[in-house]
Amino acid sequence: MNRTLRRAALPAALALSFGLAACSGSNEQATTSGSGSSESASESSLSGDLSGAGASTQTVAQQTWAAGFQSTNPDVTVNYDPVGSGGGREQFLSGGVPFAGSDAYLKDEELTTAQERCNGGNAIDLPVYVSPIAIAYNLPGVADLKLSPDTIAKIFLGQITTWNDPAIAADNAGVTLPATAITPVHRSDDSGTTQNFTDYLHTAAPSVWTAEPAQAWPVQGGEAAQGTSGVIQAIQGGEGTIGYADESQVTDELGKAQVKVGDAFVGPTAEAAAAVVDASPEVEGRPEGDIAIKLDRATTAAGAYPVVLVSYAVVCSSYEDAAEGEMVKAYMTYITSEEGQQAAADEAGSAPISEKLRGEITTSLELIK
Amino acid sequence: MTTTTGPSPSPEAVAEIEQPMRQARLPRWTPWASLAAALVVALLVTAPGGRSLGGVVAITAIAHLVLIGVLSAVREGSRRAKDRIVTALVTIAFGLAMIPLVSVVWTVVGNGLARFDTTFFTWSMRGVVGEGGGALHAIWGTIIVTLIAALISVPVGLLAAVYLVEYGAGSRLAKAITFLVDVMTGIPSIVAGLFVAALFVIVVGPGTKLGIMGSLALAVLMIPTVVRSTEEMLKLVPNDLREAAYALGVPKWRTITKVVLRTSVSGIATGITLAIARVAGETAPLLVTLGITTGTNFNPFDGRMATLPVYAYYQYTQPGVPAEAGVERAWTAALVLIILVMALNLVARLISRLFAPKVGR
Amino acid sequence: MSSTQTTRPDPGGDRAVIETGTKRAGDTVFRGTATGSGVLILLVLAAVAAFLVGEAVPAFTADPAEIEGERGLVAYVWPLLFGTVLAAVIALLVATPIAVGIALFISHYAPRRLAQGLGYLVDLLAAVPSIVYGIWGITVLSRWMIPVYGWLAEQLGFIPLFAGPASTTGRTILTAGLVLAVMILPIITALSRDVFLQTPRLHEEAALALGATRWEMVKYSVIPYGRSGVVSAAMLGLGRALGETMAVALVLSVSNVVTFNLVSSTNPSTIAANIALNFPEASGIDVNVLIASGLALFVITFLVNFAARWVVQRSGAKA
Amino acid sequence: MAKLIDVSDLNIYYGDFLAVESVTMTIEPRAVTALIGPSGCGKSTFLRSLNRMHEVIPGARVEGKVVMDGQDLYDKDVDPVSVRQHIGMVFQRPNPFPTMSIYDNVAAGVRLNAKRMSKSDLDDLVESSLRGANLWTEVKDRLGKPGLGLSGGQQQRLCIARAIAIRPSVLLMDEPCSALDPISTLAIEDLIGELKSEYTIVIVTHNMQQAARVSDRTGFFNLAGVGRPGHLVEIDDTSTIFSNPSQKSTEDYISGRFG
Repeated sequence: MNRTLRRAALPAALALSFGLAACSGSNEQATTSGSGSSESASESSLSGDLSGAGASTQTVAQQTWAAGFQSTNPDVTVNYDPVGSGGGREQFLSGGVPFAGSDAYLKDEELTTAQERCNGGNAIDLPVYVSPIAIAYNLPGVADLKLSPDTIAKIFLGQITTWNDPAIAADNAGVTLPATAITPVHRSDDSGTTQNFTDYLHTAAPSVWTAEPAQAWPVQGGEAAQGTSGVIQAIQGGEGTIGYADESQVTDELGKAQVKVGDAFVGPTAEAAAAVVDASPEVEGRPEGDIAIKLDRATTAAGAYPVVLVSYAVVCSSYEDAAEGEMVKAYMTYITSEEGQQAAADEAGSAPISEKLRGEITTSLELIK
Repeated sequence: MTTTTGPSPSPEAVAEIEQPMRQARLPRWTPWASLAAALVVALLVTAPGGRSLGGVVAITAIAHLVLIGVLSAVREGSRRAKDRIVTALVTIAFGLAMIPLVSVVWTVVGNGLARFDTTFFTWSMRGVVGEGGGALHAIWGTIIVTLIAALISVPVGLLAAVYLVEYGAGSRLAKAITFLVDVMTGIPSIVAGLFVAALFVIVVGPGTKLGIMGSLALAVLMIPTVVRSTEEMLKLVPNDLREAAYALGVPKWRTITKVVLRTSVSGIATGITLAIARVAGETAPLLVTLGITTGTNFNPFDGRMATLPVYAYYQYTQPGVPAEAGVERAWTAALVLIILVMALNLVARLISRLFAPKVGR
Repeated sequence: MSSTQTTRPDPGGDRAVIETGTKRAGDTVFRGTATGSGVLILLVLAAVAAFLVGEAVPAFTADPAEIEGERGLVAYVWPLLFGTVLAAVIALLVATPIAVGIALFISHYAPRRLAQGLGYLVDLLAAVPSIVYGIWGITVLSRWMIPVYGWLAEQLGFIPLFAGPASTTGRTILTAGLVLAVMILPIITALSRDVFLQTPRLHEEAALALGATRWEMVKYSVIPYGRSGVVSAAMLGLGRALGETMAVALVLSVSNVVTFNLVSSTNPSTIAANIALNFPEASGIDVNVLIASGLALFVITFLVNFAARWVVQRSGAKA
Repeated sequence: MAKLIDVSDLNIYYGDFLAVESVTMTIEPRAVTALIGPSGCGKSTFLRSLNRMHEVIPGARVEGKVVMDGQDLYDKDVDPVSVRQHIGMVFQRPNPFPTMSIYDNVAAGVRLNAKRMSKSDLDDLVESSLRGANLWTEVKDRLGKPGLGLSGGQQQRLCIARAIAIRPSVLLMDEPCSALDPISTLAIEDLIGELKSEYTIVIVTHNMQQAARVSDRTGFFNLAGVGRPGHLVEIDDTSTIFSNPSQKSTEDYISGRFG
């Protein structure tokens, strides 16, 4: 370009580079200048970057845990990249990241490849994030809707098309149901929430829901929306719509259906979610320290809410770089601690894990060296 | 010199050609009157069925068109009628387009102002959960990534266009390049992102996410737009200017830089702004190549870098609890991105006015 | 008119002979860099094409069962391709006439001062990022369209285009097409306006001198001159509409089906949106399938560009 | 000082199409040589080959010799760019640079060639060039105004001033007045009369009266038929050409028998 432009660009570039250093976020300057939170008892010796990747369901929880962990360990930077369970596991197994988030525990062939990644040790699945999946609906005038598994399956298959259908009326005696059409809403993107919801429908209503559980919605038709916020947006947008999403994201003006368990109806509460996790057996034949839970969707335990999502943190039992190992261990201890789980419950709406589960996880964490 | 006499046209034909000087003309206020009448008609028609704004506007427009057309055809003849109808049509097209565009800006500004405060511009998201926090790290990210993308693609695009128009016109290589620039405009933005991401996974290692990757992905998207618009502008420079310069004994390369580029710089500046504007708003390629981080990072060669579109995307789709805090930040980030790109627009408009050929149209 | 005292620069007396010497360095260097950058574009493109084909090949060779939907690659990609073209065509059909209308309005009909301001407003709107159109689409436009779809389904239900139960959330392929139209409108308008403003005054005045009305002047001098510019502007807009990802992913209610129905909530997805939705969670063969669909999109966009450029060539270059 | 140009056996090609066939002539210094002939006879092509502008068109080439001051302009190590610094050219349509003021237009030749020149020298050069083009009195108080703001005739004189600013020794004019009104044409013709005392001038024109008024010698080009190469029929003093030309075809053209 001609001379004047070139002459003008030079000083601008210089000014830019000088100005840069002073312009990082004031909240960052606050922490780097050491005025961090005062209550950290011992000035932790940990420092460096700890980045993980994986399930997008854990994004907000991981951000909360990262903020909490960084306040007690100011020199550590924790990054979590929500690339999805598949991407997270892939990057973990190829050594890209020290820990991964995944909505499903590692398959057997993944465990074997993890052997040489984990410096001779093995990979460990830790259920750190439990979140009830609410069946949200937009039906003015109907407070707490009660649905049995078969009815839910028929609604999402489009076999029940109006709200005053006899199958629904049967579960909701004395409730006046309008004749508006039902629009089932599902996730258009692959997600762990869809995987767990279809798993529930397949186990609790096998005769009606024949499709295998999968991350992608197997059924044609109905409304599809992108991400949890998209589903919520779609349900709010239309009338007579019903869909599934993390309970924490469901806004107040939408109703949350109660699911039939045994012969009682249970709503999506934190306690009910923790109850079903405790009631579900562990998968046998897993490597030492690995806690993979076979969720019992057809449980009849009182007060257990079976439509729940369990997301795992996947770590190695031993790391080549000892400092990295120590950092992962400290971070996982914080995540599964009372304080960590409560922070996630407040910010991300997850259900804190039960004492029993925390005990098992702590013993597994001891193995990491 | 004998003038041969051909067959002379028939009197009717002559009468047809010679238009009478004085023609009946509708008064100047007719268009406004017909618009008012059309509005009344529309209100009457929609009265029973419950009035939806869209319905009223649509019927008013159609009624106005019919009214003005008929009136003009009767009084002024079909040529004037067509002219008035087209004038009405063009104005309606403009109005029609303004509705969604103004609504977009109105929504973004309306929602964006909620968090348009100093904390938003002085804080990043590091250690922030729920309320508060800001997007300073994303603002810096967008500026740096887009700037580097421009620094890569503008010179390459400009020089390639110069080659196509000045040096290689007609040669096989030039035809191949023009052909392939068309192909490049077709590259979907997400595929450009995938390409750069995969390239760096092979070259550097799995799961790498660097600022420079975002810039390269954006550059791949920018180059074709820059080449195409510059090529168009260079072709508009009349050839006698080049010949005038050559005739003054000016070598070809200096003619191009001092005369050709100098004359078309205003068009090129607009083209480059359009390219930057189009690319600054891209989300998909940055999502795949940069991901998101909560801290400020100025070094495009080390560590992740947040950018405004990706920041807005994640704040909107994964707002956390309560959702309002995240969604508000998303709208404000979108507003800031628009302001940033608008400022870019302004700068380029200044450059083009400064260097525009000094000739009134 | 002889000037009194004619001191004229003495013509070239002192330079004895024309300098001879090697070819000018400036030219070779400049020509070299220009050609170099042209070749660089070829290399970049070759790399992208190689990457696309390389990653897509496993998807072609994989047996149909592994690919999502268990009906093989073509059955997976075809509805996406159909959706992409349908959405882009809707966008183009809506945006181009309006864009030409606005461009003419700004360049020839609006009063001069107003034209300047409007031109700037249009350029500004070409700058609005796609994510904003996406969020606006889902929160504002789809709400507006709900009554329209209801009305269309009632009145014109017999036409397959508008048959069936209207979507209650307004998130249909038509809404996605309209969002795309709103997105590409500023681009086509900005470029068309520039081309219309470039019409040589001579042509316009020639038409006006024959007593043509403003519309006839536009028809006979401005449009023929600007036709190829408008086509290339539409082509640029179409390229962007075909490749748009985020806005469509947010706005469209997708399912893997081929239908012309514009008002129901079961719509074909587009390739770009499908990649954006599924790539984060995809791993293994799914990644190759998605990139194969990206290759398909790349080819279809190229064919469209090629056809448009062929039309421009055949319709004769500009005046 | 003006230079003699000796053209011997010059053939001009567009790719492999022979446009002008074996021209041999001498162009006298400090004199105006006019080239006339029907359109398509290659007189403009010939004019453009004198300052090697013909080669700007891709694929165009020339065979034969054009010797100026003992130096063959088509010698293989002669740089066409420096030839154009010695042989100025004015075009049919006035083409001042749109982005420049009157002053910048005249100084463009020098500035574009990156010759280091002090402000005062440049002012003098611009003034003397504008005076040389009989434009100084009309524009001396608005040198900052855009060049395109002038009238047609003034713009053409501006182009002439721009051409003589680089101190060429030859001035080529390709139908300089065909786009101008009679008064401006007269002004240009007077200017040519003054310029011929210092430059070798070659002018291509359709207007035979102009050729008669302005030139000392005239060359007549003709072509045997459509698509056939043009050739120089004869060249002689203007008075002889217009009174008793030696060739019949010149006689027919001069008397306008076949228009």
